[in-house]
Amino acid sequence: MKSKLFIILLLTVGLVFSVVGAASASGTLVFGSSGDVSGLDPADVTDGESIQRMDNIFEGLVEFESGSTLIKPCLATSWETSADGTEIVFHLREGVKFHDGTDFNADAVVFSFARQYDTTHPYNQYGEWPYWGYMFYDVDRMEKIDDFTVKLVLKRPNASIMTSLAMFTVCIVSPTNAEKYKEDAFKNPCGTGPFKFVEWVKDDHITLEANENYWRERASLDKLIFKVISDPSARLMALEVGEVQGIEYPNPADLDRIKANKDLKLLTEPGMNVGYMAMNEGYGYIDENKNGVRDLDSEPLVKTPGYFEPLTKKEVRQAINLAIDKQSIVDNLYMGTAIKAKNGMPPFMLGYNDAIEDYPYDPARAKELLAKAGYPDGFEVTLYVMPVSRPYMFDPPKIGEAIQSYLAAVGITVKFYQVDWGTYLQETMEGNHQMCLLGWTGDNGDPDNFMNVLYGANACSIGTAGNYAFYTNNTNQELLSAALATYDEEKRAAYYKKAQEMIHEDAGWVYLAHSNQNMVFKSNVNGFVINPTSRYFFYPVVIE
Amino acid sequence: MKRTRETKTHELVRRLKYNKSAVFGLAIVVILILCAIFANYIAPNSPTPSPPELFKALKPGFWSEDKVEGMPLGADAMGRCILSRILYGARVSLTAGFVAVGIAMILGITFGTLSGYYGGWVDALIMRIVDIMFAFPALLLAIVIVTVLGQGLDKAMIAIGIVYTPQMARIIRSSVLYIKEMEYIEVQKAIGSSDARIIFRHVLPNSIAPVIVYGTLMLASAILDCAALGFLGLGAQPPTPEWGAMLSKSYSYIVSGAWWAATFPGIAILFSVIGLNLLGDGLRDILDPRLKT
Amino acid sequence: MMYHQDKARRDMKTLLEIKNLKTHFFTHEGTVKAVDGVSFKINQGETLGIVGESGSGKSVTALSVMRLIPHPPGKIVGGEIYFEGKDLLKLEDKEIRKIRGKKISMIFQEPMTSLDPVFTVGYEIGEVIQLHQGLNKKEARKKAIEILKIVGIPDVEKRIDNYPHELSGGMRQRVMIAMALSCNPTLLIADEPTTALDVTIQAQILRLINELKGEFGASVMLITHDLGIIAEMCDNVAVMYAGHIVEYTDIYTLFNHPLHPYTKGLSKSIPRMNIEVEHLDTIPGIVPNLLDLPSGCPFHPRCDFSFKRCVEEMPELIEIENSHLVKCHLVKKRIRSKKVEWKNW
Amino acid sequence: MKWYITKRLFMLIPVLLGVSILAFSLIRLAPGDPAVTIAGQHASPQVISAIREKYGLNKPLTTQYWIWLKQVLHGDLGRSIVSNEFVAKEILERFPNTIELTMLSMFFAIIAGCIAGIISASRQYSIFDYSIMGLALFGVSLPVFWLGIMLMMIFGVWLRWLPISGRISMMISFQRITGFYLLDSLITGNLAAFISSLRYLILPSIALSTIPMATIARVTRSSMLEVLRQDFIRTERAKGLSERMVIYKHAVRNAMIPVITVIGLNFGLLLAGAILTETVFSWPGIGRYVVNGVTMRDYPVVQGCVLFFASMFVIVNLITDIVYVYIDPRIHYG
Amino acid sequence: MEKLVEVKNLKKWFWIGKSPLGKKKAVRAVDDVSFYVGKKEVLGLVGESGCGKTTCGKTILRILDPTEGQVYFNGQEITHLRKKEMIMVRRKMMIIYQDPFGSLDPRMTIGSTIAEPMEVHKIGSKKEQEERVIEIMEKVGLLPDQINRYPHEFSGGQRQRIGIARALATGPEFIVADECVSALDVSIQAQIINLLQDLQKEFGLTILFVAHDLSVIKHICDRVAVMYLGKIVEAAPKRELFNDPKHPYTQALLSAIPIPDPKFRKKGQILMGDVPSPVNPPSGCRFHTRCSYVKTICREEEPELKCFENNHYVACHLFSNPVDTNLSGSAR
Repeated sequence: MKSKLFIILLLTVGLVFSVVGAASASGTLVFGSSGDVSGLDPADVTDGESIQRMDNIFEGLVEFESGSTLIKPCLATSWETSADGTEIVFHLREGVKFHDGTDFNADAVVFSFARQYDTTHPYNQYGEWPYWGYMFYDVDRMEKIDDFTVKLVLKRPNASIMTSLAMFTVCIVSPTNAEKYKEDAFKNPCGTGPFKFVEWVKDDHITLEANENYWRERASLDKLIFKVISDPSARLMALEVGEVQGIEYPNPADLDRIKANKDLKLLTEPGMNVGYMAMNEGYGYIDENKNGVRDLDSEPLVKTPGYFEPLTKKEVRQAINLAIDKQSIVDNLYMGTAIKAKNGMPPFMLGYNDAIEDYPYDPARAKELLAKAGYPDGFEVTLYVMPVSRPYMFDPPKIGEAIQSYLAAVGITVKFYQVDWGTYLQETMEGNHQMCLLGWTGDNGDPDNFMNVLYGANACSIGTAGNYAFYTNNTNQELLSAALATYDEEKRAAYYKKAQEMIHEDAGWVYLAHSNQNMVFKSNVNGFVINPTSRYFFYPVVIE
Repeated sequence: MKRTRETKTHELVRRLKYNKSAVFGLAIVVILILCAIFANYIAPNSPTPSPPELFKALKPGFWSEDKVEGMPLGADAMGRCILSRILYGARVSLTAGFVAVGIAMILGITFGTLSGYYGGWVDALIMRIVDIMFAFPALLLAIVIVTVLGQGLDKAMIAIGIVYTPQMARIIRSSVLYIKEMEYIEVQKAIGSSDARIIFRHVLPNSIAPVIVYGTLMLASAILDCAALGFLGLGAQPPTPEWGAMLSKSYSYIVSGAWWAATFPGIAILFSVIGLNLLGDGLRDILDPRLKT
Repeated sequence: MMYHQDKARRDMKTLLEIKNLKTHFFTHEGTVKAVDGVSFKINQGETLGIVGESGSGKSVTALSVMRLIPHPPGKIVGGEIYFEGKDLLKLEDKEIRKIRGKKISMIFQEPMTSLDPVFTVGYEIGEVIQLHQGLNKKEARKKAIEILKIVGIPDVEKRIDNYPHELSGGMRQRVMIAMALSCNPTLLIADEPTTALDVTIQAQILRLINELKGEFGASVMLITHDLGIIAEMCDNVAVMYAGHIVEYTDIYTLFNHPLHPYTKGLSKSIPRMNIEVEHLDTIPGIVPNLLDLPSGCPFHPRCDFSFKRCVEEMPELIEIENSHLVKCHLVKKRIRSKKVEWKNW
Repeated sequence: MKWYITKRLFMLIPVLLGVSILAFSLIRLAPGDPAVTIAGQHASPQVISAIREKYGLNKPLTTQYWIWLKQVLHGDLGRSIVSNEFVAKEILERFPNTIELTMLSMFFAIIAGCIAGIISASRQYSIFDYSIMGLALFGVSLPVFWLGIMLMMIFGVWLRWLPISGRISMMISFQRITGFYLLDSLITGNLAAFISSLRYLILPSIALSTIPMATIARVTRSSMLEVLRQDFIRTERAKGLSERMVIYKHAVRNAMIPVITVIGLNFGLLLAGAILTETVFSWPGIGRYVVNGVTMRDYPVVQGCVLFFASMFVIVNLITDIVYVYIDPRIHYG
Repeated sequence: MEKLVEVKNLKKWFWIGKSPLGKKKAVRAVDDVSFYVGKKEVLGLVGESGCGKTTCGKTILRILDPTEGQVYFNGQEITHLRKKEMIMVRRKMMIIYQDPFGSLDPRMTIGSTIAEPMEVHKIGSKKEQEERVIEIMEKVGLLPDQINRYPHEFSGGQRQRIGIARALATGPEFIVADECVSALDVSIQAQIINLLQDLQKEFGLTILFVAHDLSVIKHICDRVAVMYLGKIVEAAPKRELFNDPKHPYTQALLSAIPIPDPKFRKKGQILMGDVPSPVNPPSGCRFHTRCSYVKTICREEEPELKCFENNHYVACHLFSNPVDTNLSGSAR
């Protein structure tokens, strides 16, 4: 009896400690991601986490070619643009069904668009629709022509509208689903994509499963799970022991180890991103008509909640730029997985101004400037520190601490403020911060998607801001608008270069780095392609 | 009696000598206090160098070929000397502990004495409040208080002080209840001493033993709880070299092989708490056998 | 009459014989010689009283017989204890356990704390019966009821399932006695059995012990500080002082012709119901600290008759007449007598 | 007995009321409009005004308290500011994980702690005693979060024996019924899920049980020594009982009485430890939930967790009180 | 004889069972007791444990507040005096305790312990107080150079001397000696008894001597009152009581005491049973449950304390012919 018990005990212990665990035979891919999503409505999110889930659930009228920013048909089979460039007619794909069984048709398309721009739309109240203001302010309306034909009407010609249409913001959602869940629709996403939503366990994981009725071939994966493992090392551990089959943002300190491991493969691509620290210059506007543009007459500048006297002074902002040794941060904290940034967009993009000379690391000069601005003894300032790692910023708390130490050297005391990612975005959009760490990954590869979204005065609207320094320079905005209105690339480049100079001089941002995108997969996972836009499409992925 | 006369202090010292573990505990505590006082003399580096020496980030200490000079215990993720941060951390932790326990003592002694000495509705009221506070795990209560007060080391100290107050109040109360029943207190009533005189001249001096004993033990848990709050990011904020906060910043690097950043601050906490526990246990054995549980 | 009693006793068989027992406690402060060379014996059917002040070593002597000295710090460092011919100190633990509670049983001073609070009295008594008599639970319970009736517990059927805290002090002491007698012991050690009780209850318990002693034919070793109880209960008395027996004699001699100055002083210093005096005689000084005993005779600092030799030399226990032993230099000086030879006794 | 339990239950009322007052005041003390706080940040003005109406936020505080209390008794703890989800629902989803973790840890702690304490006491001053008590001293002095990290480092990172974060392997399809993983996997006969969830449970529960284990060992030992010094132990020995009987029958039962109090109190320690352990091991329980709640200033979440933890603790103390009655016959008087 | 302390219908009940649901129950520790202590008299108050004798003593000193009844000191009613007024009385009455360990503050030197009552009552200057302390210490047999020592450095008997010295410091008229020799060893007990007797004579003290040991009471007291379950059952001058105990309880008590002389071995009646609980005392005469002479009336009616010849008071239905019926009611 006793010996039997002992054997059973031994067996249990053996089983429990067996490293093998459950074999990953099935078509399940668990992806270790750094943070949880803020919501699952494609039109109502801005963070990569949420977008990357939705890329697999939803589809838009058009989509990007894999690994590039070229457009190809998706839910629209073809389209025609009117001569003046203000009307585009889309012919929709027939026989597509949403995950809930609803038919995809013109009504669904109109619904997905109209709820964002039409304030009288019954579903308008359930979202903030933050991207609409950035990218689609030129859209007037979407009209149904017949069941499978729609017409997009623009207020004025916009060269980048087709790439914008490949964005998640205008993915088509199921109207019946939205009706069913109303304000909770964001928790119950329903699209036409290759994967269906199964469950979202907050702070833990999101499970998707293959859409059996997908209009293309069914995905190779049966199940796709996004598991939140916020700690990069724990994430790598989980990959190494086979808990997950792929991870994002590995700890740069671990890259050598990853390369040495035959069981793993490292994917690296230059990132279309920028990581920065923004300093709140103090003023924004309230976009009352929600047109995404600051109407100079009716929408005056008001103090942001995070208004902080010293940061309103250019000398101070320049001093802060001078006080931080970016090279050291890039070398030691990014560990060489990034290049030092001096401008607000990556160097390979159109209009990048390489002539600009970056602020050097010069604490002495910084102190002088501070004294000149009237703060010889420095001041205390609050820094919003991101709780999650992003492609453009690895381990923000560490970078925050580095900045804290550098600024301490010139007499500025930095206090940290940390909240969860969703709230973080919310609060920074509202301008609650004095300084914040943030960054940007391009959506469509157009410089406008950096310059206008991040640095334009129109993006200073309190509550939906993208310009986190609240750099409200209208001259600059005019340059950016002009760049968008013309199709002449040289002209555009010139406008952007000029704008970058102004931005550099104003010093509202400390640009830290443009980092490479690093992803690690088990070596038996094939087919994943890193996109410049940092969007994750798992449809082509195969586990062998 | 032929034996030489022995005062209480002599007796205490003699009994302390027999209690080896208490002596050991005392030694640790003394070392800890010395570290705290002289941190700026003995620490090889600044705990928060500014500008930072990022190039030293996560470099190992004396045990490795790759060691970073002048940092015997290696460097943390920010390239700061772990040993120096631990030494300065002693200052932070001890201060936090003493302040928290001090708050608990002042409040606890006041309420405990009132409750125990006067009894009746005063006692009932205070004890009900104590019961309610006891319905929360200490750390949770501290967290709740921090939620209201806001994060930071100063707030954490206050929170822990408040959290420990009911415990101290109960100890004092039971001690007062016990002493109150002693005949030498009854004599005071027979003589006609005033309540204040009885409390300050007789009751409190005789409650010193449990106060010292539990104060010491409480100091140990205050340091632990303070570190716990720091670990959760609710206590000391960066770049304060607080042991718990150091841990929370460093433990993600153990996978990358930088075990030292997470190991040493923990050992510092462990040893200071062991020291205080040993000392407290020893003092309990020596001062007041009645307190043994 | 005295003579006859003595004669009768001499013919009785010796039950317990203690020779030169030494029990010391080793503490941080030093060695406490709680019992330091004690010798006496108890015959079958006899009641021996051991009397002395606190710290004189009475209880330690009793516990040594039971081998219940807590170790550490206590230890029996020397001597022999012969019980029914066997030296108890040489027995294995297993063997001594067969004697404890069966042949030798003990009643303690504090009836309030001497019973396990979480078991019923029936269980407690049943346990010892089961252990030593091999009876099953049911039989043991029956036996327990019987014995509880004998010790005079009213309403036994109900009381047997009571917990100790539900009984009064007197009742608890009765339960203790019942437990002690349940296996018909040949020696009953009663360590201050009535000190914690009121006089009226004390009288009840003392009478009970006396009655049962006759009924069960046991010898009794009665430890007390109260000379009244000694007078009431005992045949022979040993007077202890600071770990030594200073006088050993029969009860009548003790009260009529005590020889040791301590015994004399003791009996004069108690207020008596039967005699009225204006002023009590007192023994000066205080009971000595066992850690710091005076040299020579431990009583010499308090003795009115002490002389040089008392300070220097420990007196021997000598037999003055039949069964009257005294440990005092004075006595030796006055009455020349031989040293006790236990074997000739 | 019945009366005793009723009495204890009645004595809970003021404590629970006090707890609720404390939880209630949390939101009022916190900065911001309580209506927005309760409704959640994403709520529309209509919802907010409905909340204001529902909770009577313009009425006096006492009225507000009663209204709020009624809502709580109906299971309405408001919505999380961050997730906009009902707090009660989120707590309900997470508490099985916390219960599983704490109960398993408590079980380990009681068994191992008591045995170690008893053996230690029965062999006082032996090598075994010294080593157990030395370990126990370490145990009570350990910061639980550091212990968790060290376990992770040794068994997870270096030896690769056990997983270091999460509740169950993501590779395993698993059907939730009660929310208790071990139980559910047994019900569904899913051995792989059972083993996997057990594997995930081991490190956190070792980390969590160490401190109460050490405390219980220490208390058991000193309680045993205390009992062994008592008069009745001498009586039992005088009866001729073997040392085994004396210790395991008489001493242990008596010694357990204070130990039970300590176990009850330690449960509080355990819950506090769970907050830390769950954070270290990314355990999807209430502890991590409340920490997130605090960092995000998600007051309704903190409030809900406070109520949850306090009620758990109160219930455990009630159970302790009831266990007393079975162990200590004297309690009838109390 | 002139009365120094007079007690009338004194009651002291302790409330137990404080639960919100349960009914309040009272321990009737002292239940309607009347007696007096004459000037320079030693009155022995004797009874078994729990009979209320100690409570009675403490209630007289107002260490405990009486539930009902009055206490007169020197003709002044002190039961309702306020704190400030009471202080003047307190210096005239003191207490000596049983436990020589518990009654001294372990953290005070014996000098300050003895001086404490003087400090409280602001008698004399610091120096005068010190002189007085040394004087008293010599009186009670302590060496003046021990003045700065702490209680733990003394033996039990010496501590009892310190307690006595403290009680004498303010020059009191009345002392309650609460079992003050019970905890001492026999040889030490005699020393303390003698000391008390000497001091009583020297200072003309009035003493209420509370004890359970009848032989000590007999030795030291002038008059004796016997208590049973919160009541006085018999009170008489010493010889009268010991030679002619009337109440069956007193008789039983006397016969229960073992006499240290084998010639006096008892063969007589022994009182059976236990003392009933003071929470729920028996109806009628409280002794009836154990009395061998019990009659029907004993169960129903409570006997009054009546005075017989030779100042001998008895509360028993067996004796129904008091000498002076006028005194009944508030017997003394």
